[in-house]
Amino acid sequence: MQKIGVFVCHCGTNIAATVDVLRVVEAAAKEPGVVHAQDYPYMCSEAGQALIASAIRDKGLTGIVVCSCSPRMHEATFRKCAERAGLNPYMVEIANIREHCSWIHKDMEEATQKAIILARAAIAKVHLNTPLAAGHSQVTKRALVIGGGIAGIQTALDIAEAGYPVDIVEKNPSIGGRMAQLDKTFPTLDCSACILTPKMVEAAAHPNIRIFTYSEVERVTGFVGDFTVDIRKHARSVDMDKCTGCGLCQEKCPSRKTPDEFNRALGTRSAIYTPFAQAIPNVPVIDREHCIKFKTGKCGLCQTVCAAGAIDYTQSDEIVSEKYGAIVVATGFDTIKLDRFGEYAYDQSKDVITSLELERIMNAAGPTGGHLERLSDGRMPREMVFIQCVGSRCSDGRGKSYCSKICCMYTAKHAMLIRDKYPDVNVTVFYIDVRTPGKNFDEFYRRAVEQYGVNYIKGQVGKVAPLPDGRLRVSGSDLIDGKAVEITADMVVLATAIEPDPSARRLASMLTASIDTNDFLTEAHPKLRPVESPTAGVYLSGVSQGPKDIPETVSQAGACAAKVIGLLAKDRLTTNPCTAHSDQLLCNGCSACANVCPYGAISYEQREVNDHGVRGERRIAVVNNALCQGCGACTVTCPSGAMDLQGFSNRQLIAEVDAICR
Amino acid sequence: MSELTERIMEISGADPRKCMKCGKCTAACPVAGEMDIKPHQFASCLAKGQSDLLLSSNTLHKCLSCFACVERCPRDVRPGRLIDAVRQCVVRARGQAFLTPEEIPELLDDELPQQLLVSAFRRYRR
Amino acid sequence: MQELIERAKALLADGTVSRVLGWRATDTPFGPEPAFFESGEELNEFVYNCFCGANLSKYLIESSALEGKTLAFLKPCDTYSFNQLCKEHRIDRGKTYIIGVGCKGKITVERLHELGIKGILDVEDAGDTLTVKTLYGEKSCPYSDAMLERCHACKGKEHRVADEVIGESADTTDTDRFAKVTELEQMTSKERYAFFQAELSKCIRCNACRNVCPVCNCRKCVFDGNAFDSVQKANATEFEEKMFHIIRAFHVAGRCTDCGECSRVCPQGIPLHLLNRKLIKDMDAFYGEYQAGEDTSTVSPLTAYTEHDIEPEAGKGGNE
Amino acid sequence: MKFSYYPGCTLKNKAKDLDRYARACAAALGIELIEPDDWQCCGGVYPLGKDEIAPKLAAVRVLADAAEQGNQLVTVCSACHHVLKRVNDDMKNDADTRERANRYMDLQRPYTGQTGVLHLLEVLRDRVGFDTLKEKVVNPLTGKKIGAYYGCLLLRPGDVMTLDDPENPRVMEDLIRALGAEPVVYPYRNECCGGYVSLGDKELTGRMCDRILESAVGFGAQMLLTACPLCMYNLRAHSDLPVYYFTELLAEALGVKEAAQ
Amino acid sequence: MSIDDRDFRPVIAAFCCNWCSYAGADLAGSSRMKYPAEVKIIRVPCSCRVNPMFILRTFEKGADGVILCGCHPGDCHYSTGNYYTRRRMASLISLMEFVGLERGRVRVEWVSAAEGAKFAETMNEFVEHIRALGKNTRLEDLRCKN
Repeated sequence: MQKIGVFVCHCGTNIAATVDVLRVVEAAAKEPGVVHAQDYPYMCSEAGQALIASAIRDKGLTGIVVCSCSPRMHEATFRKCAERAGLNPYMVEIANIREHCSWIHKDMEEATQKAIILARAAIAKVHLNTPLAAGHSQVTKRALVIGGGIAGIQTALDIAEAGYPVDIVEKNPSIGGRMAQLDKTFPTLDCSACILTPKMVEAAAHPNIRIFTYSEVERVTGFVGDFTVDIRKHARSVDMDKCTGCGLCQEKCPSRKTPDEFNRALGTRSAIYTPFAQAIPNVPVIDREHCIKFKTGKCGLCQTVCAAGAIDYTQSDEIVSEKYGAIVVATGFDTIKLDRFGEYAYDQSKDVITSLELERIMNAAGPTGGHLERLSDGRMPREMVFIQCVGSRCSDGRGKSYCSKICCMYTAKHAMLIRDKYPDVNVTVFYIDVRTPGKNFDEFYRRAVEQYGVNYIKGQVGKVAPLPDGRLRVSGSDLIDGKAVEITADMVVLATAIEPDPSARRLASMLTASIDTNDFLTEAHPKLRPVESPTAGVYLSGVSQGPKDIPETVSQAGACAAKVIGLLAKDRLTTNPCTAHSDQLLCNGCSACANVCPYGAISYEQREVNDHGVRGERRIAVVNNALCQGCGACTVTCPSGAMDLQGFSNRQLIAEVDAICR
Repeated sequence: MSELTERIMEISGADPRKCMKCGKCTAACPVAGEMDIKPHQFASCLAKGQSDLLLSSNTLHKCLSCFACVERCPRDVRPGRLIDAVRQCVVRARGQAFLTPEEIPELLDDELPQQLLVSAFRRYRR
Repeated sequence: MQELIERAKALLADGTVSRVLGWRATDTPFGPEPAFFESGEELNEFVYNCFCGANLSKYLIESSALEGKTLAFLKPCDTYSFNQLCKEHRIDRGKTYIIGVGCKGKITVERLHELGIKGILDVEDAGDTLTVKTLYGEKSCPYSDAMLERCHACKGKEHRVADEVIGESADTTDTDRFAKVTELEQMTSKERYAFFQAELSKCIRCNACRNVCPVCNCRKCVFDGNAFDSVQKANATEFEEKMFHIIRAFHVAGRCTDCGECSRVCPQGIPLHLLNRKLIKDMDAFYGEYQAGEDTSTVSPLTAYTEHDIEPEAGKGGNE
Repeated sequence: MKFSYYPGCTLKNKAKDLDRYARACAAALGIELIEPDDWQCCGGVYPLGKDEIAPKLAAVRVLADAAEQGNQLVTVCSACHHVLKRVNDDMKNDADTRERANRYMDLQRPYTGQTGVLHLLEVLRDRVGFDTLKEKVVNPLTGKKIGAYYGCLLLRPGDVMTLDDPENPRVMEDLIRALGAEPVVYPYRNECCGGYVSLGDKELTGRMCDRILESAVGFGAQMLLTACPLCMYNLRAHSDLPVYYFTELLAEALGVKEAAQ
Repeated sequence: MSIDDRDFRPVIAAFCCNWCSYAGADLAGSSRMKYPAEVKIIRVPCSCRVNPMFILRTFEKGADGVILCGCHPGDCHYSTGNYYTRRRMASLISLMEFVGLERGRVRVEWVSAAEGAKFAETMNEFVEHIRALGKNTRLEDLRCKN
């Protein structure tokens, strides 16, 4: 019989306000095997833990139940506490009487009754707990960063600086990401390229950093400290070692009509191309879909002009398999498609553009050479209208329910830059709210209004109607005046909602990292563990976790790097001992369990088994504890009940069921 | 919440508390200029529980039920439904009709389609 | 039958096999039972007739552990169970020699009783009809009227596996095997409850179903151990029987070949196969047709998945 | 192809053209339209109140009748189409409406929204196909620049009507193209014409129609096309531009116009 | 109607996977959403850990409803666990209905760690449904009543 101690936490008033803690203590004390029961205001505090430790020592407890907050919060705390007091940490069970009880119920009687039942279930379970010993696993001291934008670059640089090797995988031909597409950055109006390209160069030159561009993650196996990742390097058709980056091939390429992704398809590019002048690596790729050589077999001009002999039409995709201890997701964002917002006429007029397109138009290296002009006729606009929250804060299913966070600030930036450069252009911004939390942010927005005379109208736009003369009639509302207003504009800029890059979903599946309903990766704790995914060894950097601007992205990238460095600095990790094991007396050797094991952790052995004196050779399932992650799929597939899961055994779970139904 | 507000929410099946006060309904409304209380103010009045203000609004009879506001509302508040629900409350309570049967013949012409009459009757009285 | 005996004797004699698994006559003419024969002499007791419904596959589990090969006579439907057991590594194919025997459907004396034929002394198979000698004189009935339930839903005349085949087989399907399941689905939930309560409460927990079922072959049944705190107890309530049968049906789901042995041997006449057929019908509908034992490689639907499987929603078990 | 066909009250009266040409075109395209024996007016407007059951019953009757026949239900009038599709959506997705309507109706079999409601435009696009239609055109309307006028009822609310993109539709433009003419896309084609307000306030509907017409003419339309008798009435009252029912031009292109008259 | 029936408080067990649904329940709690106290949660590593025997056992011991919650298919922490759950439970639910259990006493719902609101909503709905069904007389083991 176990000697069990029960510790009931008040959590200040979080629990005690709705659960009569003393009655829980009383009820628990009456349960069989319980030799000690007490309450304390904050069980997780040092004093609370000291109480637990001394009870373990003084009363020789063999198992403890802590009735407190969610085990996801403090299970580890109490396990460590037990361990320090000489009790096996897996002899600890938590009854979640806060998140699952006191916080969801109002009635004291009801909540107290439920808390007692939850305590009983935990007591019933701990009766069947057995001491478990955690194993150890090695840490591969190398990190993988998926995504080569500012988030990925910064994270990689910080990890590399700490002395660990890092690989960056970027799906585009160059690193740089969205930030490379921006013209200026708020709130200080630095030129985006001027502050980004030095970091790109630094990453490329860093001895600890390897960059795989034009590459994608194909497969991930393994677990924290020991991931194996297959990276598909798409065929570049250009030999990276030979290419000198002279650019002659791009100049001579006769296929020039491909929409230029980097310029948001506002211009065109050649089939052999580098996305932008400062690309890293400065080695072009051949877009085989549009290359005449690949389409018809005729051409080969680039090969002819390449003095270095770097063009290689025979290259094929290459899979690189590499081991990593930690993986960082920094896959960034894209703007949403506007096909469900026909009222803004984005598909009906060339002069209705997204803000990201405006960035390219304003950029000296962009399709208009940095000159503000209408894409329909090249004329300078006189009247510009910016529309905020296009697809953001939209809960009707057409857009995104969240605030995209960056639009208020970049719109103020755009308005300011335009008014500064072209004082004759009238700028009107339709807004619902102007959101400027951040250092010097509100001051920045106010400057746009007070110093640059940007006309802010509180109200949303209901329709943008192209007029026969090529202008655009913007019908909006002015909520301060309480009326509908109309502005005839030359150009309309939509602050389009941002969404996680579409690759995030597939990647999250491969990493078994969870994503939320909007496809943003979920953090392990929204406040306390914001850069870690709930999946050990997977970390989050940049907008893949949620909308954020550049200063915030860079801070988060640093935080993420710190977490990765913390992991890589360890020589070994303790493994989860809650793994499956097979009872050789019960095992039929039928292979059903191996069929469902996602980790390939189950193999079969011919083994001589002594079954109550009868010896015989049997085919027996054997679990590799280093590979098993403890999901339990095998235990249910096993018809004979030979397969069981430590820590969540059949009998433990049934004991909980019985306690709840009692 | 007043009984009237509650009834309006029940009849409309729309929730004015979802409104984030962006004004897109008014911006999208082709007859907003004619209305004494604009569509966005409808949602706002209801959310504040000032539904009685709405009972005498001309908006009840100006709204065309063209659903532009319903289609474009980013928060699924469906202002057109709210307006119609207020109108329903008015006609149900007093049997009040915007047009009386006596007034109608002089408004008719030869080309007028049945559909117009039927719709107008449905809208203007019960 | 003589041909089977001769062939078995020859294979024993030339050392190809060390024993023969077949049917032996018992004191009743209607109940030949499975038996191992180790010599030509013993084989004189071998029988194969219209009463040899018993599925021999399961006995090959025990003989797989013995020295030498075992010759087994399998009817077409038995070969499905055989394959399933090979798939589960319970039978070593290399230690078997399979002779597929012809089958035109097997009969049971219980069916004759149900037909109102009493005092049966002997039954003579006269092709399409049966001649039954009774205390009250000679009677006859169509062969198919006396057939086992499972033969009306025959899996076909092909042997899925055999080293050689002796004799002709016929496909005796003349009903939709899911007809009864569909009929139950059409009933109200309450009616179905009453039906199963009435049927399952007849269970005396004799374990005949479990013992005969080819895929119920666990070294130790979960109902005999305490891994789930479910030690075998006397049947205290009908619920327990229901639980036993539901769990049993679930444990064999995706593995059950629908051989019908469970219902055939049930001394209480409980139509246990209905539970298995419901599971088979559902799995066929949800994940595409699957026949356990058709081969030795396809995995069961319950240990496979696709990304777009149907959701586990209410309403698929039958009317409310 | 066989459908139940609901003409609606206006088509038996002021909008006879819309109906007559629709029938002729359907026949020419091998579509069988079966008019139920005794239908009632759908009510003209969809009752927005969640608790209004009685005004929906006429529509439910027609829908249930089509279900009994095992047919999908086709309409050509925008207003009828709007009412039928939305009531059907309620019968399918709103348990309260479904339950109460069925209680009132006392049908042989309960009606649960199983009838597919189609506008003739949808039939042309999805069932006949504009490519097939194009092949059947004998008098292509070559050289005509036609603006499609959708109005409000045909498209909105988009999630229920599902006829086309409610903000940037193209089904009528594709039809115009299939008939050999040139579609004129203009942004006000989905803005309301003023509807029944014209009964009391002709000035207001005038202003609304003016904006639509100004936009259409500005982009080069020589004539307008509509599916709604009320839009037709309002537009004609305020425009010099000829306005046609889409079925009339369709009949003309298919060479069945004369016969229909 | 007996006194018990009038004041019927069902016994409901909710098996929740540690990574998504249990966390979703935590989120419902920390967001102070309300759902009935009848729901008692049992933590399992993955929905695929839930043996049909547990579910039957729960009924045997007098539960009136059992709900199993896991990550959304495709988002399983263990990649594939809930795919198996989905198949097993589809068959189990159908079989339970087949032998006469009322519709909806066993339910499966996918709730992610971010869906606190969905968790609370699901539980409210489920308890409501079980209350409407009434006591589980069809599968309860009578011996367990004192």
